[in-house]
Amino acid sequence: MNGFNLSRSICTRQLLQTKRRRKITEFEPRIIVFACNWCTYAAADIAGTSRIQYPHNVRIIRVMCSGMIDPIYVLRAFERGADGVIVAGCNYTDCHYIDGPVKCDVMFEKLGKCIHTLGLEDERLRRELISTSEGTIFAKVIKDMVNQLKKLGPSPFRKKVKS
Amino acid sequence: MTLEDIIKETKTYYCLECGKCSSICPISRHNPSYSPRLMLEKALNGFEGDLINDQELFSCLSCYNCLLRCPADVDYPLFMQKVRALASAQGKYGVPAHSGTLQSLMRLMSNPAIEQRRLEWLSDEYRISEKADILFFVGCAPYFESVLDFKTGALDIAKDSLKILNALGIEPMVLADEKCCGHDLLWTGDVKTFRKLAEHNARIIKESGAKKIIFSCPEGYRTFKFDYPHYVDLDCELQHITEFLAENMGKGKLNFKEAKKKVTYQDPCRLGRHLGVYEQPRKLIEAIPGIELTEMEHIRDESICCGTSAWTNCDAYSKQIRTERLLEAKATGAEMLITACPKCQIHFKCAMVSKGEERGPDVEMDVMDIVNLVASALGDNGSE
Amino acid sequence: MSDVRIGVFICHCGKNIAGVINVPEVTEYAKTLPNVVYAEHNLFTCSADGLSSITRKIGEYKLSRVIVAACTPRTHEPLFRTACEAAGLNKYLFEFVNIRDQCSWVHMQEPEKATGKAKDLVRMGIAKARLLEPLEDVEIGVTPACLVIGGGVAGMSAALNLANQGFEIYLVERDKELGGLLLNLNRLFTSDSKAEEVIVPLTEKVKNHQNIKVHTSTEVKGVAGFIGNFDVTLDQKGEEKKIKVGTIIVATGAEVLKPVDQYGYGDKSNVITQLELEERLNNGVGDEQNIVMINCVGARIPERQYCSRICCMVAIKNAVLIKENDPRAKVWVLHRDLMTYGTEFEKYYQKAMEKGVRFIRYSLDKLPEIVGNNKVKAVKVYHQLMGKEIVLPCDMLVLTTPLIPHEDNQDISRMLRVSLGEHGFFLEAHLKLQPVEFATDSIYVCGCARWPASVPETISQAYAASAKAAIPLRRGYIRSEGITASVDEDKCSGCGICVLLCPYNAIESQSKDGKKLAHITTAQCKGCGTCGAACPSGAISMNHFRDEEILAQVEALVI
Amino acid sequence: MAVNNSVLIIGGGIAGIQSAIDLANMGFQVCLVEKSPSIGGRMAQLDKTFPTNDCAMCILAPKMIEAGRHANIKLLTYSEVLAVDGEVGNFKVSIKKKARSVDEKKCTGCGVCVEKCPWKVNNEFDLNLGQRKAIYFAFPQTVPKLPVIDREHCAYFLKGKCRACEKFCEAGAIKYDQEDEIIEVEAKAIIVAAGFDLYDPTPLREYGYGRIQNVITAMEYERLSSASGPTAGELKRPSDGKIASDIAFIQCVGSRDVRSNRYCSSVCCMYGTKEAILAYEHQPGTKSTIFYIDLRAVGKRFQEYIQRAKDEYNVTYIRSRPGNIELNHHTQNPIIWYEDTTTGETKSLEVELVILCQALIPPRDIQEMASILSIELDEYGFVKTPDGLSHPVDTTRVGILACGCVHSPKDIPDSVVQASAAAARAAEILSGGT
Repeated sequence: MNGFNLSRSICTRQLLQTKRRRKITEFEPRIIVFACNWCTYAAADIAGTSRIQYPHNVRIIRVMCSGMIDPIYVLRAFERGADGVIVAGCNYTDCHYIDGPVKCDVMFEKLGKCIHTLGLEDERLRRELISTSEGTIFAKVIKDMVNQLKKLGPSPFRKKVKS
Repeated sequence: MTLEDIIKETKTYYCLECGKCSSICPISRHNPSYSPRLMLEKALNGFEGDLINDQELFSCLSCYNCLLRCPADVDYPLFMQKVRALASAQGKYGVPAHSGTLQSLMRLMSNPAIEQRRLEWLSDEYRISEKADILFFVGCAPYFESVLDFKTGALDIAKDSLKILNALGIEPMVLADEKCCGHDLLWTGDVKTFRKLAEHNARIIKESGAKKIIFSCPEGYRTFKFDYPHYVDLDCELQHITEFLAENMGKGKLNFKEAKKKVTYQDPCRLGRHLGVYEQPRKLIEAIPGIELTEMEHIRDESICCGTSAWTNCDAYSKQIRTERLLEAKATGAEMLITACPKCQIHFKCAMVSKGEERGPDVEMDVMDIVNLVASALGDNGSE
Repeated sequence: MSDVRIGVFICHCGKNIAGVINVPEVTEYAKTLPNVVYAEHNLFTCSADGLSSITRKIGEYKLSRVIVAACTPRTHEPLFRTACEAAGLNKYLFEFVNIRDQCSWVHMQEPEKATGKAKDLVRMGIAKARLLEPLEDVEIGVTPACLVIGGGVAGMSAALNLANQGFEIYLVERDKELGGLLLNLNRLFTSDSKAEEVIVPLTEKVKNHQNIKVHTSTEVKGVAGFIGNFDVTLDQKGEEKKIKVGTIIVATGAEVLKPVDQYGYGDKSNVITQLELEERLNNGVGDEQNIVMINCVGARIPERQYCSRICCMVAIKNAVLIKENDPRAKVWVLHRDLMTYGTEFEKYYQKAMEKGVRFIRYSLDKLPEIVGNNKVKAVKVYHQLMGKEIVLPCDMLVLTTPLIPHEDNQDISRMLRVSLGEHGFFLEAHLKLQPVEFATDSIYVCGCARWPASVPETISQAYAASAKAAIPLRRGYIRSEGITASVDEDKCSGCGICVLLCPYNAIESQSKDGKKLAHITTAQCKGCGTCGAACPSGAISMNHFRDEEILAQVEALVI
Repeated sequence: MAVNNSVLIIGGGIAGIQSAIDLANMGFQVCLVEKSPSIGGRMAQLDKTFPTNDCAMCILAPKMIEAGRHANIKLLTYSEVLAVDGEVGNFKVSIKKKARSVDEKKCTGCGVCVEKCPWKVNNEFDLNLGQRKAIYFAFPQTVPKLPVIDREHCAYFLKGKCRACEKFCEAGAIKYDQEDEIIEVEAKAIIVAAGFDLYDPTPLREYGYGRIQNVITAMEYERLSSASGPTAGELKRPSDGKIASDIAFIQCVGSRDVRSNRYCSSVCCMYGTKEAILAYEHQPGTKSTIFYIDLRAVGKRFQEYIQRAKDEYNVTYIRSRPGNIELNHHTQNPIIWYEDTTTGETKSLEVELVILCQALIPPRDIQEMASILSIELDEYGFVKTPDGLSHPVDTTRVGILACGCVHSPKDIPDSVVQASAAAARAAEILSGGT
């Protein structure tokens, strides 16, 4: 009897372990969103108040304006193993600081080139204009990005970080 | 009276187009295409022709369901009454029941030349007076018996009414040349004849010196109370016999013998929703020892009409309405359905008679007027 | 940094958060993180006891940083900051973590994942909090004067109210005379009193008020300066005038849509708008016997989805006036829904029905059609219930058109740095609770500039705006947040890039002991941080969002 | 509290709170009188607000607390105005402060008393759908955070025994012998922000409220839908606790009807839509049908909200006013009879739950209040404005202003606007104008 119990418990343990392993192997991309306080961050809140469901993989970092986003923020995110980064803010018309998005675009264009040269897939870096009421759009963007990244697999830098 | 005047008088212009009237109209329930609101819309948008030529113009039961529920204060029944007058002026009368015999009788009656023999049923079993304060208005009962091909029991209502009044020691007047109150003509638009009848009745009642008129028929009562004032002046106290009895049961010597029966009660549209008499009939029924009153699902101001009014447009839908009502009555487990209006009784009985042909659901059940019930329960000393 | 003592407060928000996220688990997790000396969770951290708990715990545990993980900083940050201040902790040592709007509410189906995410967010918040620095709010004096843009009933009511409170008002009107849209109106619902009975006395009071300086035929050309202290340039027929004000009320109203090429407007002589009808009624003319009105012309359509709120009443009022003037006249109002909301309007609608005005419903998929060549002779409208077309004789067709925003709202919004909403009306700070305020302090909006409104509603909003304006004017100061950029003069190379970039001209190059250095006028800085991002020598940092602070959050992404 | 330069505000709902905060921020002294134990008013009972779906408490709570903490605002909750003498510039007001049976100075609001109290009573804040204790907080975020003993249900006051709350209160704040106080207040102006009551649909028998279990009112629905409500936010229908997935809303219940109130209640079309959207959010797929006469969506973003309800939240609008509601005895489902007003056909619709969008009516004690303040009311019982046009927040008595729904039914933004407007008028009066 005892033996039976024992062997049984062993089986279950193994079963559990394989289960766990399977969990680990299932790739969950990590996304960082730099969101401006007035539009995109608010849109994310609206997505919440409207209970629009989207994947959990995203972590939002609030900045006052997309115009204040320094390239280093993005690069560091990749260094630290982010699989994708979204730089998001107001539309050009409704920036709280008049022309933040334009400045952001300038920065982004340069940044994009670097990422490209580094040999990182272009899809891993996105520029989005999402204004206050657009909770649905915010959710949609996240969904797309997650699907894309799941296809792409983990960021090469992420592997580096892990090792 | 023009359509515009009617719209003003009945406050039709208030219509919010909400459709509440249709959704509680007993006709609409069975005939979804019938919409009281549509009638109003036609009027409001000046489609007088369509309105007057609409067969369904005469389908309305003037049951007052819509009037009691209308959020916009539109008097649809009155609207019907008035528009039908317009229609009849152009020879439109809807579809008279019994090939219009009754309407024609009423018109004939209005002829001053004729001398009716409407009291031949009076035997000396009943005590009446030449002169008295109280007048009993017999109504059309004497005619119904001879027109309809089944026992209506209408005349018994008249008889029993006298029996009960006598039992209370009251010997009322009954008028030999009383004429139809005109209710049905008014509601089918024949205002001209209605006026004649009203004037006649008013005149002879004045001459009789009656102070109070008692009706066993709610239609007469309603017509005298609400319609006559617009055409004649007659200053008399009016009461339905149930009101009168409920008031005087205690006095006099109305003592009942035990009558074991389970009954249910049909509020007639006119006695109920029109005149607001709900309690007295119930009080009467419950006063009779051994009688158990079990109510139907729809009672008082939510009661369902017997399906036809003014002897017109008595169609399949009317039949469905009364069939449904009878089933509701049977569902209470009562052995007998008590009504307080000869017409209700006639229509329910009719529904059972005609049951033979197309076998609908079994709606057989005893129907009796409340007056007959009370009379039958009177102790012997009652009719001394 | 070892001396940093962090307290973490995690909110259930009833079930809003706790229904999805395992709050106790997150709390326990927070306790394990460096520098965290205390963590608790509350049913409602924003409730009075939640807040007092924060205040108490700061004392008990000598907390030098406070983190609340709850809803969103956009609504609740000020509240928790005051709780910190109450315990003498600088409010900028508080950090907000959003685990409701951006976590529990958007991952309802996957509680474990949500809980995991909440932990990450808390960890990231803590990482930032370690580096937070105390900041001081700047208190700015307020010029005790108010600029009211727009001399309609809204502007005049606001001006008068503030003037009566003793403040100096500059009332600027683009047109020759005060009065705005009401000048073109005949009578006003629901009292039916003449428009001038409202406008004339109001105008007199305004003109004769010692505290009000009226500038007609004048436009606002430029607005410099910053909250509480605006330098406004007025342009009166070419000649410029400079004024200083502390607050600004936008009361520029709206205009009535001209329904060009609709229902024959423009080419058929007897097709007019309600506004044009008002003028005709004013002059007492009009012998037309059959008048048809069509509501929602250019409103509640895909291109212009909104309902302009007051048009139904305008139509009904004019219909009633026509009937009162000539009871034989026939008036039909073709509508899609009658917006006679409230007590007064519904009663007025009944009055119209009593007077014989007839209402017919039409729907977008079957629009009314006009019959006639150079004049409209009849209007065909499909009656759904009757299932057929009704042909209405028509001597005059009146089109009810919506109020639309002025085109120059764009310019004003740019000048004042306030935003416009979807349809081009001004966008308030919060639709429910800040209806007459802008996101920017000391600038307010009222009347039809914000959204179509009846006269009483407009006056209410005007008073509301003046109440808001009166607050800084009475206080004499505005406290502005410490979240602004600052220059480290040792690092500054004086390149001047920031000077060019700053959207508010808050930065200027100043010579300081021989060096050209960037100098920031803090009160004027709105804290967008662009300068910081652009500064090549890393001399400018955007307080509360310094690179280190943001990078710390990034770093904390993975353990 | 004989403070000069002060304003008395009657009613602690969102309107009263906003007026109070504005005046206080201007530097005036404000006395805010609320008859219930906490400020917050009707808005506190709501789950979400249209058209933003902000959670009502989320945006209200900060304001309640600001009002509760403001140095210039004196809160008198659980208090009623008894008499008003004097005139504009110097009103003398006497206020009855009802006994909470709790010492405000000692109580910490910890809530142990509530926890330990053994006596359960229906909670009127939840429209008696849930229960509270005999000593209670009406809801979690009350301001002030002070419990109150409901003397009609407290065993100590009924039978003279129990005293559990007293036993467990470490602060020793329970005061059974506390008595009502009369407080005299001086004010230069008065703002009436008494809000509204809700129409009780019982008289409209055709709709079966009270007879058919699964016919409920809109406010009952709000409480069911609210996370802090009696069902913790689950939309369980009364008859069997089943979560209704097919529901109907009936508009104009107690409004636009000669038999109840003829006026339009302004907000029902929108809150009905909001509740339908909430139902879908609680249970995706939920089907809602809204019966209306005119769809009155006149505010900012309202039309868009309606469109969204149709497109994304499975909401159907039927232009019709149902005639009556019958009961399917087997399923306990209400059956709605209505006319399809596009065809004139009479139809019936069976749903699992019916919500009656009840009208906003004047506060039930408005007559009394009006006579105390000697102000006039309009034919419906709402506070009357002098000319209905150019003095939107005045009353017929100089120095007494009114704002919010006590004037006529209106939504939250309009109430807030009027609240600030009344504050501005008060400031004008206090500055010597009228």
